[in-house]
Amino acid sequence: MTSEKAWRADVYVALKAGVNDPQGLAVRDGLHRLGYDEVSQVRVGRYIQVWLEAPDEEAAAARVREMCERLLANPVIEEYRFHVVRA
Amino acid sequence: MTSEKAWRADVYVALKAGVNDPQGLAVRDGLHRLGYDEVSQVRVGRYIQVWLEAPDEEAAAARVREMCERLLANPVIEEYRFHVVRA
Amino acid sequence: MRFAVITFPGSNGDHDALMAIQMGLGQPVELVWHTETDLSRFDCLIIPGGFSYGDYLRAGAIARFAPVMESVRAFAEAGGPVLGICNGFQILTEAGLLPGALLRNASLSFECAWVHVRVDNDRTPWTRALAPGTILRLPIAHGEGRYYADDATLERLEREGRVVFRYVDADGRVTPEANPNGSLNNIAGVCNERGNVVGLMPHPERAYDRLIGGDDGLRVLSAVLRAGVAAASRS
Amino acid sequence: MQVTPEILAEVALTEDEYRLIVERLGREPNPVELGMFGAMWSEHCGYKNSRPLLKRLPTSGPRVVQGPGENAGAVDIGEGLVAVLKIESHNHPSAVEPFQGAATGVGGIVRDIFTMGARPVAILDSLRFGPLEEPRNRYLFHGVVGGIGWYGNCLGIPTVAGDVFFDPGYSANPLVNAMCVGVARRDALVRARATGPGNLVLLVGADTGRDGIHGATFASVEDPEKSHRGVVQVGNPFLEKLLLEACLEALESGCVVAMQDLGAAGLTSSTAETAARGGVGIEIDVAKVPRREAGMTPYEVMLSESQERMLVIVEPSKLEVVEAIFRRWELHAAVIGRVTGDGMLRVLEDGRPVAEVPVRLLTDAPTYVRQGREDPEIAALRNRDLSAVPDLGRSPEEGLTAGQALLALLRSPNIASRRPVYRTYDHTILTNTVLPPGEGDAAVLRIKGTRLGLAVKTDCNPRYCLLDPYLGAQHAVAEAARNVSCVGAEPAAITDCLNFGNPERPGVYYQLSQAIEGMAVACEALGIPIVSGNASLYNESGGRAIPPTPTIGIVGVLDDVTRHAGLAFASQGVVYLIGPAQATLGASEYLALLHGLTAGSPPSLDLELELQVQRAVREGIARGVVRAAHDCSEGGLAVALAESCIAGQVGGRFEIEPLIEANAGRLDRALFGEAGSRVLVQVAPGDEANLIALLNGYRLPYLRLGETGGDSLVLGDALAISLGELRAAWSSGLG
Ligand SMILES: Nc1ncnc2c1ncn2[C@@H]1O[C@H](COP(=O)(O)OP(=O)(O)O)[C@@H](O)[C@H]1O
Ligand SMILES: [Mg+2]
Repeated sequence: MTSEKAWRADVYVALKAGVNDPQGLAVRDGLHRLGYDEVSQVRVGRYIQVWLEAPDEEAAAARVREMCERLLANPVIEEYRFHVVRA
Repeated sequence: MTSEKAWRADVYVALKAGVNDPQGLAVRDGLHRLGYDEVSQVRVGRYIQVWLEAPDEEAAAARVREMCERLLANPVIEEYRFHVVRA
Repeated sequence: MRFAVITFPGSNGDHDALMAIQMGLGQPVELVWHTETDLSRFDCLIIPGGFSYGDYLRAGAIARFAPVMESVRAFAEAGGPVLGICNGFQILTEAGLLPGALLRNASLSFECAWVHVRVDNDRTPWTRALAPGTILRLPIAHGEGRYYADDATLERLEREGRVVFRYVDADGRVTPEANPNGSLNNIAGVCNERGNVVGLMPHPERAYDRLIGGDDGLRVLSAVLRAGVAAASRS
Repeated sequence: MQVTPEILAEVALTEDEYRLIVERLGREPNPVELGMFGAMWSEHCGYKNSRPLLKRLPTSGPRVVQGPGENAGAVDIGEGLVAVLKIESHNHPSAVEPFQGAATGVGGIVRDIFTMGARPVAILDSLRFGPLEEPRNRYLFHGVVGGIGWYGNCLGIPTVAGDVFFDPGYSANPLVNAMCVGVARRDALVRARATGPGNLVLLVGADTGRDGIHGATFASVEDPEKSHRGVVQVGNPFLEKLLLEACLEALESGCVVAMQDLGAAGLTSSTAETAARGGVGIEIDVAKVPRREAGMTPYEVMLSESQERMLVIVEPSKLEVVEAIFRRWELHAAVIGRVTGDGMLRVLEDGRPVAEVPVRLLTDAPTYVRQGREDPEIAALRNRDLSAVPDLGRSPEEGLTAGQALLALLRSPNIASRRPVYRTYDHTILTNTVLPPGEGDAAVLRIKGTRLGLAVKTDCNPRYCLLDPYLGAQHAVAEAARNVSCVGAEPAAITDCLNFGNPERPGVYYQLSQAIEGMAVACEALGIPIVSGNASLYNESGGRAIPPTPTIGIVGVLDDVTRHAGLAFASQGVVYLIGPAQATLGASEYLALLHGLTAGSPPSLDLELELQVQRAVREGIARGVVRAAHDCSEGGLAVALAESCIAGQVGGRFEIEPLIEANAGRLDRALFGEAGSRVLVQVAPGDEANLIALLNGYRLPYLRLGETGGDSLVLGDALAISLGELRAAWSSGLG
């Protein structure tokens, strides 16, 4: 369903630096156990793809930013970034 | 700790197309409830950042690919992609 | 018959499995820590429920690399009876000892309840003597129990009769309402090709005494005792 | 150091308190020391306002093995065992980040139990939120329930009971009280007392990060959301599971002198409190504390509230054994200091002193006795004349009917099925759960290897407490005790969580002191000691205090766990109401829901009658006469009948004329009015004479209501509703 107005936002949500990340610790230890000793740190976040309609890229980005602030990320412990591509 | 040999891999793991993603549906519904009716679909995956040492980018990528195959993604249900940047 | 209960960091159903075998079945049983590699003294293995390594990446994903898992694999390949319960089921699928995967429940929330399952295959050591169609009442307690396999695998599982347990209503009917987690074809448990490795999401080891809600789980756990003759002759 | 009002505000100390510190210390504290005082003298750690009042609570009794003062209380339950119990609030963190706030609340309370050498067997959660119509409250509710389930499920400890109540007074200020119950051998119970100068201090578990610095202080100021955002801690239940198993194993080995979990105020409070209890000093070097983040200052290390950490005191000769146990569980254990004989808490950084304060000064916070005064607005609400409230209509033309009111009440979030909450909690793990949530007035657990059972529940009706804190607190104690009696258990001990607003305001101080007095009187009358508790003050937002909420957590004992009762009616049996026939609309759910009124006086409570009712119910259950029992609480008699019918999947036909008569001819009071000391019981048809003899023996009022059967609930000629309709309403309220 590619249209002039169809976009996809790829949103990356990660814990803020300094916030305890038990998932990351567990994955790091798991990788060490598999012999990947070169790994020093792992952080685990969310990767959210949002398909939406918008008149142009800028408008899409503005809406997605709002969605992040309101729902997709928890500003208390998380930070996010995203980019918008044609769907 | 930036060094010649320090890299960060950003790994994106998503459910394969065709695998039901109730979490994506729930987020989409949540966005609709907030008035974002322009959203047609949402998929929720994982965003894993891995800091590692490797002699060069190619070597880092080879190791990360292995980590993905063995641990970070489950090929039965998930697909992944990643890119490596200087840490 | 000597049971092993394999314990990983984060397992929490190990104690229940131990009690079910000890108090419910009256059989000898040992907890086996994930770093052990010698399983030769056991006749059957139980991989219990819990949150191995917190289930932080995917349920069972990290546990499958534990040292003990190589021995579990060898034990299974030699035809020994292996039962994976809940997280144990997840570990066995991650390890490739059972087909498919277990995804987050369709409800997106953890579900703790007593459910009915129907035995659809009596050729495994864990269901021998349970006539197909037998209905068992067992507890479930999981957040990631939605069984998934791709179309080809699913078709093959059904064709080969390798769906061992299916969620049903009290009358044995397969209905969407009876499906607590959105599993494909209401699948609650499956087995490997040979039938000796079985995984299921419900908890037979929590149903060994009427005082705590039921004892149908003993019918699963005790089935292996009959299968024991075969297992003993294996070595 | 130049001490400005801003600095004092940062550590939440008053100028007078600062002067007191200087005077007692004989010098000005340095910044690290000031931060430590701020945390230790906060209400959360220092109980500045509540301590003088708490003296009033009865804490002794024949079963009491450990009263308040340790990480948790303990009571003897027979067969050489003790039950260990404690409740704690995590209100402020949950208001900011509900999922993690509630999760870490569970983590903290579970640590309090296993530090005592007890194996945790049950978690309970007592929750309060604003109305679910507001999206923010929904978000908080789902987050909190999700966090509690996540943490407890992962730990493998069943969450078996609790209570939930919604009231506009909790909007944006939810209450999350988590309780844990453990079981230990009486002779193996341990105390958190550092002793033996020269003994080593170990820090075990998670690395220390900049989590929740000043969490204790933060829990003691109003409007947390505005002032503090960086305090959110992320829990790691997986690590806690390892810590739980490793600590129990270490304690079992006999090689540990003392153990103390790190909660509010982190290393500062855990070192100060263990040292104070043992009458010794402690010296630690912050450079030896394993860090998660680079560049942390001594101040941050001392005040970090990183979760899943334990302080362990060991003799040098036992160090290796203890280290080996922790290593096996894949945990870090770092020696960070030692016990000293000089009574000082000395903090070094790489050997260089950064703080040195007598332990006693830290743990001996000043206390305040204030003047309370009831808010006249509340007195007016209580004294409001309710006779003007129109009674129910006998037909729809005459206004609201009994049937409509019952369905509305069953749908009320304060009454509706709690299944949407507890189905997300693992309540079958550990294979001890005899009565799971929803099947009895309290959860019942067996204790393997014995005949014993434990019954557990939390309770508090905040509407009663708002309108009359003294009486409301008595009801909270009575209802909790009644709930465990209704499953056949004898109440053995209480742990309480005092959730109130800002005690510096006379209206709130009045509520606090009255509630404590009410709790004390009720506990004395019912013979139940309070063995542990927690105070959470300053629960306000937008300048309004929450309704006073003295949550009661209770543990009861069944000598023979097979002799218990649930609340579900059997298909054939006779139902009696034990207790007063007279009820009141004052402070009732009916009045609030259907007339929008939070007014009137809560029901009066005759504690002697209460005691006898509970005794009779227990005896009836133990003798096998009483088959089902259910307390009549919110929603009154009609709701209680409906609940027992729904649970038993059976209808019933019940007389209500005598009730109407006892309630001045009012149908609303008869059906939906509330009263204390009331229990519905069901007996087999052949057992009626036995029940009556039993009740007469206790000189109790009772009414024969009718018989179960059919598939509708019929109450005289006031209403007849099918079970299906009742169930649909009741199941949808929290859905
Ligand atoms: N937050 C909760 N967590 C677990 N169980 C709960 C919770 N709230 C209520 N329950 C359970 O639901 C049932 C009904 O609770 P409640 O309405 O508080 O009972 P009562 O009115 O008799 O005090 C009980 O079994 C109780 O333990
Ligand atoms: Mg109730």
